[in-house]
Amino acid sequence: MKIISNNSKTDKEDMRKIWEKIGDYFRANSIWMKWYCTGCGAIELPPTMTSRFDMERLGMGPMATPRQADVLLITGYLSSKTLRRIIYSYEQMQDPKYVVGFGSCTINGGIYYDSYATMKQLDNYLPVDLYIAGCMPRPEAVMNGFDTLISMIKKGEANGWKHYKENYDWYSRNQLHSLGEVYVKDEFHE
Amino acid sequence: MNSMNSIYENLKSKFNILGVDYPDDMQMAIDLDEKDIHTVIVYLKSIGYTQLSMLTCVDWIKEGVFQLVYIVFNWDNGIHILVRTKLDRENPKFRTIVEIYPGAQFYERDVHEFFGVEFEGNEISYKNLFLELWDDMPPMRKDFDPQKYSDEKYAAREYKSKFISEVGGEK
Amino acid sequence: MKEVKLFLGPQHPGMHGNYSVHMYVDGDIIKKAYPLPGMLHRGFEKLMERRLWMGNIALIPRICVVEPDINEMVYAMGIEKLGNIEVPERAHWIRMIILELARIAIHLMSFGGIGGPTGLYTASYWSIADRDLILDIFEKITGARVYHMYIVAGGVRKDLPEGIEEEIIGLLDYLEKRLPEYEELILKNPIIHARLKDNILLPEEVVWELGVTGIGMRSAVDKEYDIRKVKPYARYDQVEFDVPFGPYSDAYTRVSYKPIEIRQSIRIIRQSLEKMPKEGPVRVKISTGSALRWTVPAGMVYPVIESARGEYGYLMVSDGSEMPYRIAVRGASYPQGLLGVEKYLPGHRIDDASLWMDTMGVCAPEIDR
Amino acid sequence: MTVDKSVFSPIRAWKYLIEKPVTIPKKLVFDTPREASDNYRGFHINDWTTCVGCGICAEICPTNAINMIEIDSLEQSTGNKPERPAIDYGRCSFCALCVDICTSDSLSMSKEYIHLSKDADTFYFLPESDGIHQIDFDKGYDRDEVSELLDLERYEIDETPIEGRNESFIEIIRGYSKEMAIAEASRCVECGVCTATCPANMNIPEYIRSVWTENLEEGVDYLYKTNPLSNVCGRVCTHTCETACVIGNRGTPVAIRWLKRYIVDNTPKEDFERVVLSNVSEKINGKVGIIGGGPAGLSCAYYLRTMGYEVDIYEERALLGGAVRYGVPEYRLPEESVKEDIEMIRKMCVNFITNTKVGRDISFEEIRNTHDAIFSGSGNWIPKKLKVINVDHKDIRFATKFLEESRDYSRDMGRMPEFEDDIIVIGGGDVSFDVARSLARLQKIKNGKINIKFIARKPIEFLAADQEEVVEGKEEGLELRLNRSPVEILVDENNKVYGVKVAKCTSKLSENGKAKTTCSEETEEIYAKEVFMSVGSDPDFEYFSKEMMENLEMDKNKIIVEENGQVKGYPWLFAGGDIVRGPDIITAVADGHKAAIGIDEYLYNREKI
Amino acid sequence: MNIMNFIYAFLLLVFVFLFQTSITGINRKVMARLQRRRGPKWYQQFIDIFKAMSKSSTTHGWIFDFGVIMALGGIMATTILIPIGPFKAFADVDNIFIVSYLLAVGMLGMAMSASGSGNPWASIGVSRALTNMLAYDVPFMVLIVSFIYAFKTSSLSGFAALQQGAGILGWNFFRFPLGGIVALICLQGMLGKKPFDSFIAPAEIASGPMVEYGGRHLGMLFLLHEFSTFIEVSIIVHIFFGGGATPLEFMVKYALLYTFMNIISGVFPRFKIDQAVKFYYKVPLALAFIQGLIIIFTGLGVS
Repeated sequence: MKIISNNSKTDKEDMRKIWEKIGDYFRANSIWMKWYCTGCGAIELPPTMTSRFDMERLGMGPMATPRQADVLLITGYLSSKTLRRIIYSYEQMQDPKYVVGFGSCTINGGIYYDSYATMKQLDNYLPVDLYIAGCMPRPEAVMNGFDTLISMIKKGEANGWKHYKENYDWYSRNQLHSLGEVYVKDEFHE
Repeated sequence: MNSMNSIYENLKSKFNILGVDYPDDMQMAIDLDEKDIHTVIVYLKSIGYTQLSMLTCVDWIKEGVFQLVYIVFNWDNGIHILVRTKLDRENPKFRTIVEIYPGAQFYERDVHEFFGVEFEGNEISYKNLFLELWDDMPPMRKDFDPQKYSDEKYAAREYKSKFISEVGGEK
Repeated sequence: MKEVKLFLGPQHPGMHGNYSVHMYVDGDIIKKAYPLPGMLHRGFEKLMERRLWMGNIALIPRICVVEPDINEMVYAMGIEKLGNIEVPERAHWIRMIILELARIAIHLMSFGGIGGPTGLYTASYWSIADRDLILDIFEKITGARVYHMYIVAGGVRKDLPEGIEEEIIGLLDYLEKRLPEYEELILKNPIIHARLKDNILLPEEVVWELGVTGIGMRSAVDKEYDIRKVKPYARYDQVEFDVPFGPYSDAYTRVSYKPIEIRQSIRIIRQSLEKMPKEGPVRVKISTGSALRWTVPAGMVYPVIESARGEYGYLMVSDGSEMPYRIAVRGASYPQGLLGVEKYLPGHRIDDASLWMDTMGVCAPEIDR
Repeated sequence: MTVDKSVFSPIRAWKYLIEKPVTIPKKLVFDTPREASDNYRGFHINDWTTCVGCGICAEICPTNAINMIEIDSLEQSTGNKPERPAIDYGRCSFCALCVDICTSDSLSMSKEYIHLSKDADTFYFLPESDGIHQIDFDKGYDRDEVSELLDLERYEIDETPIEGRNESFIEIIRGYSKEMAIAEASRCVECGVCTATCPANMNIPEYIRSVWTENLEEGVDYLYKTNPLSNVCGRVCTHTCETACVIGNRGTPVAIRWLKRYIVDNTPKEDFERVVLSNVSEKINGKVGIIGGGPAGLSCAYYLRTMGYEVDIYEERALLGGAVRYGVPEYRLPEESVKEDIEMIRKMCVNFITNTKVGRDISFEEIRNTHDAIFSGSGNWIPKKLKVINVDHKDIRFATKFLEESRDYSRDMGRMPEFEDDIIVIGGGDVSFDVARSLARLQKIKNGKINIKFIARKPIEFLAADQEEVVEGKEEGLELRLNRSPVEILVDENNKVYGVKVAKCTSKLSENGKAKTTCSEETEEIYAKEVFMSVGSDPDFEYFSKEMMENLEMDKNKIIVEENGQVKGYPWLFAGGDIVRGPDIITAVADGHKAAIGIDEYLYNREKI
Repeated sequence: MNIMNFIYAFLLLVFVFLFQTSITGINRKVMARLQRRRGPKWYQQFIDIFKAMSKSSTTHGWIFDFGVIMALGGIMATTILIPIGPFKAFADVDNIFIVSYLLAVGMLGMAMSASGSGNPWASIGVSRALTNMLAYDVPFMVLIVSFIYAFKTSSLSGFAALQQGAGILGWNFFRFPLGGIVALICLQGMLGKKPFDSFIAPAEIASGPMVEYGGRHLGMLFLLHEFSTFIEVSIIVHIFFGGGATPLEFMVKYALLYTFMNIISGVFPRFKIDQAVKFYYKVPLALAFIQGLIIIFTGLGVS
């Protein structure tokens, strides 16, 4: 049932040190997500978090601030305005950190492919560790996604944050191209 | 329908109404010259149309006009009146109705942002509300092509799926 | 004393959805507030001009994420009015069932959701789990949990599946049993009283000034101002239901109306299931030909319905072609979400800011579009 | 409202400490995720055996998520494109409009809803019947008649009422009214499958669109791009396009032929002429001779003229049109229509040299010497004969000759042909029905009653003729004697034909999709005073010299030519129409067009050398 | 005091950590039940803490770092003074005033650190936390002072010893019901549980003081929280529920009391900070005074 991409580095030798493995075990079993409803996929998060699907069984829970969060859920489309704030938030998060893209919009723009306000490919701006298909993904799919993310972290495959650091120039070039300026001008409208 | 006719007769006797349309049995649309808008709206408000449901704009690019649509609503008889007027598309300027309906403030800001219509007297409407660092013409105008803008700014994905190389090309 | 600037949102647990309010606070009191919408702006109105009349049904539910069905209904009503299309009788009743189920779902979510800003998480956990049962019913009827794309111009997309009536009744029975428990937990809770009573007032003048509709308006002006009553659509004129209204609108009244409305919705659904023709067509074609070439006669119309947050309407303009010429969305929470925040949030305490957003019914996606 | 607050009321919620949680067990989330509802819109599945690759799913998709992928292993065939939809789950919104509009009922959605990957490329997938992970899931959302997005039924076209139809040669179909034409045009989904099937590759979706948008001039322009006999083809085309039409997979195909006719009939004459003649070029240095003024020749002449060549058409008969004018009965194709088309070509300054049979009135060599290239579209005019006893009897009559006479009669250019009041027609194709139905009309006019027996080997569903013909023929009073194969023409002692002896046959569908007919020993005799035979015809190559006849490559009486109509071994000679492949007008038109392009190329290259 | 005391102290710390964290984990499951769900694994709290420790973290200046360490040090120092039933790491230093004082050092350290982060939400949270402390401390101290007056002892084990032997009814909670109620209300405030958690209120001030903590800093904060919870609950168990004749008895009482406080928290929303202060100064303070007057003037319940 669970399909993980074939080109992940399972066959590569596991280079992690033993304490890294232990750390990964803890990090895998206690994932705190950032409480940021970026798009419409967020409407399936309350059912996932609450009694019916009870995400806490996986050790996951929402966290109020980016500093405390481990995983950034991009729940659907990202307008350029949100993207600026997302980049801010992502950079505030503590390593190791993971990004999960929900639904069509994060992969190739989804239904808003011709919108002047939304971006199309999330992985141009942030390193994505896992995509979940659906528009929007059902809670079961979301739960399975988290489960997959957990096993990826355990195996040390969720290395998007390292990739972001190594390729920071590339990412920031893309960000600048699409956004003009990443800096959030909060006062502009007041 | 009868009550709407009487409203229409009433308005007609007082104002110069250019056209009327009944899109629905509880709705009436009247066309006015732009100089009459304020007096008509004030009058409508005084006879029970106390709610401004919406203010928006339609871009009739072929005629070269912007059509402003003020929708006022009377909760007691359930009738919506669409008050419409046309502005020159080249230099769209109009006076605000904030002093009549304070709720219009953000609708005017909205129309300014998406169509570029300026509302004199509503200074705050000159600031963008939804779009941050916008660098093109107001996007709801008909001659704005969102696909082009989007393609330039946000690249679409080029898939490298297996089947494309295996079974043939994408058409 | 110096004012401190605070961001309520977009990534703040007290903010529902991707919305932001900038607050300047002095101590705990908010001195100035500026709404910052647009984080969810997708340019719907533009996108709808670029898609077929039928193709838009994929787009419209997404305008308001928490309550998608109202969008489908308004859109369908607009096309029907422009094209003078008579909807089959059975379709009207099915639509009412769907709309009222959706109303229950969102009221349940926001009723329990009061647990978010006040800290009564148990209520939220319960209510969202119970809402999920409604989504299960939706899934059976429409084939999707959230974006149903079910109410289409000319009727509904598919007939009801067999045996769904019993399931709906079973669900309604369950909800009626559960509602008192919610009231015990929320409405009778002394601390909820302390937090909500006489707090976040909405006087009648403000209602008219902003153009607030829905529960906020009804609780303030003491009149039955509900679109379902004032200008009934579908078959709301053939069912009996009451709308709560009153002369004094504080946060508590507005929250306490939600279970009342849920009960009335349950009543409407029960009547609908009874009065609905048991068989018959559920859809008529809006135009000749294939969906690629469906056209709608030229015209301009403003269809409007009662959403959980008030008057919800589209200004729809057709030029007779296969795509809409212009659709403008009147989000029900536009007045309170923008001008309301700017003018009337100041004066409250920081503690009440997210409560303010919650009980006023501010839904970010329908403001941003 | 009674005041009701109590510290103890919320505490009642503690009862849930001992109640069972509502949480869905992990097993139903991870191991076997909950089954979705019966019409759940999950991932797509596509049945490749029924999918025709029309691409309508891509067309309706509001998210632009569907791309048609060319599949090398599939073959192009009638009504079938070698393409299959691939779906981009980076776009899809799971609205299922593609399922609702699927013309072949192949696309649907399964209950599968989980796909997770780090690799975005896996979200682009080519659905087959086994879903994205090759795991069997139940079918979820599927189209039903309520969610249907196509208009399956054809809009009624105005027809002459059945009563009295067989009393005259007045055209049966009266044509679409404006509303009906627009309604019918709106059924089209612009898939273009028809274009691939049409021998002339007409721009069918485009001209149907111009009907829908009420821009008929544009429609005329599209018609004349590939077919200068639009008036004729709007009436008597074999319309393989309609066989291919994807709407026909589940409903009745779009009335493409009648829409074409609608364009021609309803464009004001002066606009029509302006549009058509605007294509004509100035004459350039080059002259082409055309043998035979039939559809192939006319078409070739038209396109040569648009390219600027001078054209002479040599026609044996008094009027141009060939099969169009002498082979099709008036009730299907009124004289007016033919005239209009041909007049249009004449107005382009094409020389019509009528009453001139090549080989009799003028030699082939002479034409060869006075022209830079020759196109031959002389057609099939020699009747074929069945291999039955007494087939060479002098009284047996054949289709070509009779139709010619009858056509001349109906346009007041000849007298009524001779015929008996009790007739057998042997055939099975469209022409045989033309013969039978023309005879029926003549009988009705002459005698007031009809007595015609129609004999064919195959049952109705396998007849070569158009089903419409069969139905209308029956309505008009033909007596169909199907499943009978003639074995002998019965001739009495006075050497007079008195009937046909037939063997009873049965037909069934064989594996290759064609009808296979087997005939038994059992025979019966059908009596009549006269027998008409209409089983095809052969070309007449008298005008070629002996030497040429020997050198020409032939296959069953047909000349083998290059793709562009060039005859092998004779670069200056081009051929088309029935003498090359047949069997219908539109093929001939297409051949003429291709040959015109071929001639242009040939002359251009020759000049260069 | 010898080396053994320090070894005991260390073992005590380890034990307290394991015990309290497990209890927290189990209580998360209890809360989940109340919310009609299953909840996390019982050892989830350990994973959370270790996870936080294993992550990187950002510093916002030395006050930020130092405050956390100071708070943790203060709280740990307090913890080793707490008796577990009859077991004590250091004899005769379990004085309620020392405990309260050291506890305050911890709180202040955290306040300092949070303010050092410079985030306005944190500042608001800190000011709320301190206000909250002030609110519950007044009635609680009134109560404690009158108890000290009545029992002539100020050590926790002393309070506990006095109640033992008289059965359940001998507990101060039943002998001084008004005081018992005040103590529970104050405990709820000390633990920062609803309805008195407005200083962390996520929906209002985004977790308040914790807003800028992440990674290791957050891990230390979690540890701090576990230890201070232990101290606060233990004080109440010792003073009002008779401590424990055996460590096991103490632990059972402790677990039950903590769970009780937790499920109360599960069904109530939170007060605004001004409402909380008003509430403390109205109901519990009045009750505490009445209880104090009863003790001082009638001696009822002192026996």
